[in-house]
Amino acid sequence: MDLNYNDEELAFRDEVRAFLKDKLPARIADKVKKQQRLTKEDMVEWHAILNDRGWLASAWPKEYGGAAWDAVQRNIFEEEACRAGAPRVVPFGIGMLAPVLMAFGSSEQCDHYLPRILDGTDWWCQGYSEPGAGSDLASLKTTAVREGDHYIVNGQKTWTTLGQHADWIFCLVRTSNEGKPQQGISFLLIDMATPGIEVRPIILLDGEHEVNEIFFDDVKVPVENLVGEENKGWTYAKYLLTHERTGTAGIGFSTEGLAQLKRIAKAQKKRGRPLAEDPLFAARMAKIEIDLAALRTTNLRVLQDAMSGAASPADSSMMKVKGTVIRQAINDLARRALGPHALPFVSEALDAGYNEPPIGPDYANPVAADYFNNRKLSIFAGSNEIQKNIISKLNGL
Amino acid sequence: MDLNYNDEELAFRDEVRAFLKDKLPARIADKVKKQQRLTKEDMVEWHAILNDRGWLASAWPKEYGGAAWDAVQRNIFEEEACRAGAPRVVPFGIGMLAPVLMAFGSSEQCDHYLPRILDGTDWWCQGYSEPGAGSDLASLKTTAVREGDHYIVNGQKTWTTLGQHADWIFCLVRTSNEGKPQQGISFLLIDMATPGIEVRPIILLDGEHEVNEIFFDDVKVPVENLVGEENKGWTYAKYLLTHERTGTAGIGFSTEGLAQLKRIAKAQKKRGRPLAEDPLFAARMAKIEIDLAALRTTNLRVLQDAMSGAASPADSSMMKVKGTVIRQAINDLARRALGPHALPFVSEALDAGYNEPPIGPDYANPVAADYFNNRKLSIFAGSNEIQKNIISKLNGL
Amino acid sequence: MDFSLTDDRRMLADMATRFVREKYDIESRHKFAASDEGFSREIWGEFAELGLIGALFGEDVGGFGGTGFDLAVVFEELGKGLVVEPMLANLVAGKLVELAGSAEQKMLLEKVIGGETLLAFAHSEPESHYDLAHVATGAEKTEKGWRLTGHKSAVLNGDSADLLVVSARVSGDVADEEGIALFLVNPHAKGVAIRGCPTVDGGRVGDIALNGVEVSTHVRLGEEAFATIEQAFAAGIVAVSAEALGAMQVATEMTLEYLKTRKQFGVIIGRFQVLQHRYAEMLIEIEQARSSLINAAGHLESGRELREWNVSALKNLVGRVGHLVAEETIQMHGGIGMTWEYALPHYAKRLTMIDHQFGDEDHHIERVIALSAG
Amino acid sequence: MDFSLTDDRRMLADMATRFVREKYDIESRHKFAASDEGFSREIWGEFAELGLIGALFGEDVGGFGGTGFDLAVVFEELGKGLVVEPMLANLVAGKLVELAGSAEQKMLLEKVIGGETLLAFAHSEPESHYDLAHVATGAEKTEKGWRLTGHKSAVLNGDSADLLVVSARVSGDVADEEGIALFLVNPHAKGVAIRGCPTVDGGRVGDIALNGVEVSTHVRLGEEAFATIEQAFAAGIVAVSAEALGAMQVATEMTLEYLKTRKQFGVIIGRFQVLQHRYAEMLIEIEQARSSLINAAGHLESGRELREWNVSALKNLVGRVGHLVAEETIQMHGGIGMTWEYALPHYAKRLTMIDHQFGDEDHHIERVIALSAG
Repeated sequence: MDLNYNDEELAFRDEVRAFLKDKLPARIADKVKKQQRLTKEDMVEWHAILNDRGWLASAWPKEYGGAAWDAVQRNIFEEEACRAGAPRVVPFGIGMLAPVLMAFGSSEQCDHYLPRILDGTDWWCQGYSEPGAGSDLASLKTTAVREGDHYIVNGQKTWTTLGQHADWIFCLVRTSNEGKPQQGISFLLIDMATPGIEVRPIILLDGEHEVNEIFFDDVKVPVENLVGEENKGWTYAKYLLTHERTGTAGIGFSTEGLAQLKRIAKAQKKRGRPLAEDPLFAARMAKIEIDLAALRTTNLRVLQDAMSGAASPADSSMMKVKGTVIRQAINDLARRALGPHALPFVSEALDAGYNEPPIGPDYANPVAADYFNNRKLSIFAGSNEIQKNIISKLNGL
Repeated sequence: MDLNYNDEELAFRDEVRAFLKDKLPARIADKVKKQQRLTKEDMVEWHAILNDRGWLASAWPKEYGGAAWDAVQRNIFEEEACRAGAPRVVPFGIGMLAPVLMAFGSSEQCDHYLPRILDGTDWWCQGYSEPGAGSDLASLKTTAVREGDHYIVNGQKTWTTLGQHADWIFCLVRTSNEGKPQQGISFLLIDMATPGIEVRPIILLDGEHEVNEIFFDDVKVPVENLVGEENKGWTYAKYLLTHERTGTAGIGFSTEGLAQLKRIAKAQKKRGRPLAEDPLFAARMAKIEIDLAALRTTNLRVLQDAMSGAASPADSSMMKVKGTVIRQAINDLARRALGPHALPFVSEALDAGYNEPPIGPDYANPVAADYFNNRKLSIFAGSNEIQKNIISKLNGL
Repeated sequence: MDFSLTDDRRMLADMATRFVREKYDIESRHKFAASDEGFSREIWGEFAELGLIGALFGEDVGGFGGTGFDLAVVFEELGKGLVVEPMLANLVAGKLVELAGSAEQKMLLEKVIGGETLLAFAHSEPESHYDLAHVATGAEKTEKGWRLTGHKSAVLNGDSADLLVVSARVSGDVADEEGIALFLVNPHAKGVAIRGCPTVDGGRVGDIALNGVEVSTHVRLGEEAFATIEQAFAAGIVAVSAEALGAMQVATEMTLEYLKTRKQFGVIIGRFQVLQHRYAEMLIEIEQARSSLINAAGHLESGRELREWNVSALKNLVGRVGHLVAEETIQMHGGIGMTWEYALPHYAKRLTMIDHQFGDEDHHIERVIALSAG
Repeated sequence: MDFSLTDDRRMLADMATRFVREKYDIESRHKFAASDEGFSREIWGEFAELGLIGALFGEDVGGFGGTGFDLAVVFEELGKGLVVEPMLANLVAGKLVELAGSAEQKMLLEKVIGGETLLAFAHSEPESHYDLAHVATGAEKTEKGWRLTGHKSAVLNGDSADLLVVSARVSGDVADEEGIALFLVNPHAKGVAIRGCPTVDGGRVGDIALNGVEVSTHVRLGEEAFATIEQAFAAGIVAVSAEALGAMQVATEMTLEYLKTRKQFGVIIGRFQVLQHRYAEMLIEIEQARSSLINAAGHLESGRELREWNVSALKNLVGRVGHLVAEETIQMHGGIGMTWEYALPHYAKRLTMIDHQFGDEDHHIERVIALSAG
């Protein structure tokens, strides 16, 4: 057993570090570190920089323009990118649609869509959840009825993250009501510019617009936009869940969050001493740091198992649960650390270019809102309750 | 609203205090305070002292020789008795069988059995649980088949607390297999001296013998030992659960346990200072003290509601859950407080008359064993899981 | 021992309940919160008329209540409606006047009770965290009175007050309990600069700079102020904890309703045992919070040690239970519990932020420890 | 980065697994525990023969292992069998000799590895709680050597050792890190009085009085001993945590089996979602404990700060997870989990008491804080 990166891995890490130091725009990193809002342009700019280096699609095979990194390399990149304050790569096209296209799409679909994902022509969003089908995805009701060369799509998707920026959406739609609910689902690519599509913002509890409802009213979708076979969409969607394990645990985010928490706890004073020295608060922080150090190793173990094919399907559920619990606990402590300064919240101050002096310490403004926003982590992407169901089921319960 | 006892209640408390000071044998109180084993004789002696004063059967009506105290009085007695180190009144005859006899037994049964409970002639034990019927009592399998003037009882009871001392056992037995499982159960009184009964000890994880298995092999029980009607036993057993609310929360035990914990935490040293001054340990203790102060008030509220008939059936479940969680947490902290001294355990030192000098501090020996033993609190008397089922059911879930 | 409400308090509670139910739906609340001052002057006037403000103060200053149970009854109902009007700010600042003011200064409370004058207590500072005795703001003796210089932060409704009660140090070191004084300060006085700002839970705070503000001798409230502040905060804690209790009840009732109607996998989610047990655990803890509130409200008029132990025990427990209820009710709702449009998350936000007012659970566990040792 | 075991270690693990499975059923274990010495000399001899004791020490003292991962592999298997033989006591005492002993003193380890000599480390004292530096026992210089006086308590297997390693203070105050010395002491020497006693989890400890025990100069182990003790304890923590991991696995496997077979209300109890989720939560935490063990084992040979941070992180985590697993596995079993006859509660007891060895979770969270600040 060896806990340390080997020479090859260390060299790769240095390469990533040098690249980030060189190419990550300071303006963008500054926003990320200050937890300010990123614009669509910020994200597109960063994608382009990564794509120039051939690193945007880190997991894609080289033939499609990917970096073909293994799980450990992707993990190193994630850790370093988080540390440097790089924005997260928007995953919908790169990480979610592309693997499905490569595995189940036609070569025409791959040739057409994959380059456009890389060069930023198409911004994709994900059309899975519906108002009545959250954790229980198979009960989805959006229908696609074949009429000649087209499907006519009717229904409603929800929780569509960054859908307000999207050019295209990949959707799970119902093409049949026969058999089990899972059996009548198809995987469809839809141009957001098609008539009959309406995007309505959902404002979250912290006042942010990051998710949307999308309404489909007799939307005509050419049949060649079907991925794979009709009524097999459930299989393709499931494939994703087992395909992508890196990052489930959010180690990079937690590591950065913990570093930020420590800065706050050092800066905040309690009876004239840094809050970080308060026994109860220090114990709360240390507990999380201990948990995170363990989870980092669990994550690496799972990655190594995944590379050797020995991973259990329960692993990603475990990582999801513990990873989100830790991230949320870090958010919770950061909020607690602020004391009375957690209260003031100026939404406009989250935009770059806001020039008023801060109310309270300059790091304070986003913290409580961020805590509330990240309550989503244990709900979205398969709630933690669903993950525990999965774990117990895989153990024969 | 008034948090304080009124004058009448205060006078009663003083009367109880004076009685305990005067009549509780120091030898017995000393054992209780040192968490030593009580013999059957100790318990019988204390019962006799209480009975002399007319206080043994605190909840019974006066006509049967009871004290006819209301819930607040019983609560005051429990608090004071715990504080003084009085043994708990063994509940099986006084608190469990007697209310059932008074409500559903014949006058002959009342006249015969109740005085014998008071004067100590009969020691009763409870025959409810079976190996396959713990929390799910209705699935019990011990049968009583009518043959002429007798029932012939076959089967096995378990978890029979203090059954090794018992002269009599009250049993739930199956007299019919028709209808719902609850419908074929009868309530039967059985003389432990009857041929065909075997008592086998169950040793608990701390090495103590307090519960037993009881085997019935063609045991002949006269039909006049049936309480109430045949096949109505479930109703009688259920009656008990709603009848007796005082003490579910174990406030007296927790109060004494907390006082003992504080003594330990003051005596134990950490870096030369009392452990009670350690910030993390002090916080653990304070949290429990806060919870207990709240539960004490919840308990009084429930008692008052019970007296005015406004209590919800969910109340006793809530008190059971929180009360046992607090008691167990106090045991847990006492164990933690001892540090390395929690390890040594000399079982013989739990008997009065053991004369070796203690290994470690004189309060240390029973503490860890007591922690383990009291894990039963969340399992017995309707596990905490069952109680939560009940609470959610009563809320319409 | 008697845990039933008096008839007067029952009526008070009923009145507040009715008001919240009839006039204070969540949309109105958001509208009030989003307005310039962060609340409705009209509603405030109605509170005065109904006597809800008067219920916070004793008869000798023109109120008709002011005991712990009066506060508990009123604020529990306010909590159910997530009321944003500055009741808490005026309770605490008003208590200071009631406790320490001269007969003349107390006259002020008639206008407070009548809804004409709004007060706020400018006490917390950038480095005070939750330490009551931390006052760096200085009061320098001048010929005509005092000159105040310092920085007050996160002052509840400090941007809309007609009169500020300002704590400042006349002697001693920054964290000494001795040497703290209270002054009534006109927010429009020269040298006072106030920046208002919304809070994450729908309230308002003011950031207040005091740049050599000259005040006259007669605006000082009493003498040594620490004990007064502690006592006013005790009232504030009982009030804000009752508000939390009200919010918890609504949050759990909404959750129960949701559990009974929402389906997943073809089943009402309330059938899932995990949610049932977690719901039961919330209920148990909420009963604990109510009992703790009764303990503290009942001891608000007791001597310092008994009062403060119970008050800190309450705030610690409400901090813990509020956190549990906030996180669990959102989680049990899933996505819908994350949306602005739905009422629940606003209750969860308020419950969470209550832990940031008058000291959080860690602050108060330390106080309980100190008071138990004493 | 490579998390797979080397072939040697795999073989070691397999051997230990087989031994425990074939020779160490729970009845035998209870029998050994109940014997006078609290373990079986015969089993001890087999451990020596199989090389399990040798695996704890380095090649230069006649062993063939001794790294963090060697300890982890061996003790995890011992934990699965609740082995009561004095492996832990001999590991820690032996490490002290390995780390600080002279060439001559180290020769002793050959006999330890061969199973002929048993060691114990007499360090803990009535008032030391978990403080490593707390040594009140005094070592007074005499003409021929040293005179030891003091009281050692809860010394693991201190009643059966052939040779004691005793810590005593040659200078400084009772809690100073400097001034601590180690001595090899014959338990039968004049002035040594040992009372053996069972522990609540099936082990043995000795209470050792040292009444002016005369020892010669050459029995002192090294010079300043604090760093040595810290390092030996680090090995002890890795070992006992691995033992805990083994016990956790058996306890959860037994629980899983029970959940799959026990019926209530006509249903296999493993169908109850509450138990499913609580079981899943245990599994997650056990994976965390394993990762933390890997971290600490992998850093046992690192520099002090890295080693001690990871070791204390491990002990804290194992304290928390062990507590969870002990309480939850009993609770999920219900009554049967409370009985002596059933194996489970003995695992739970051992898991609980491991938190009382080498410092509990609170002790180690404080160390992590101190080491993080450093």
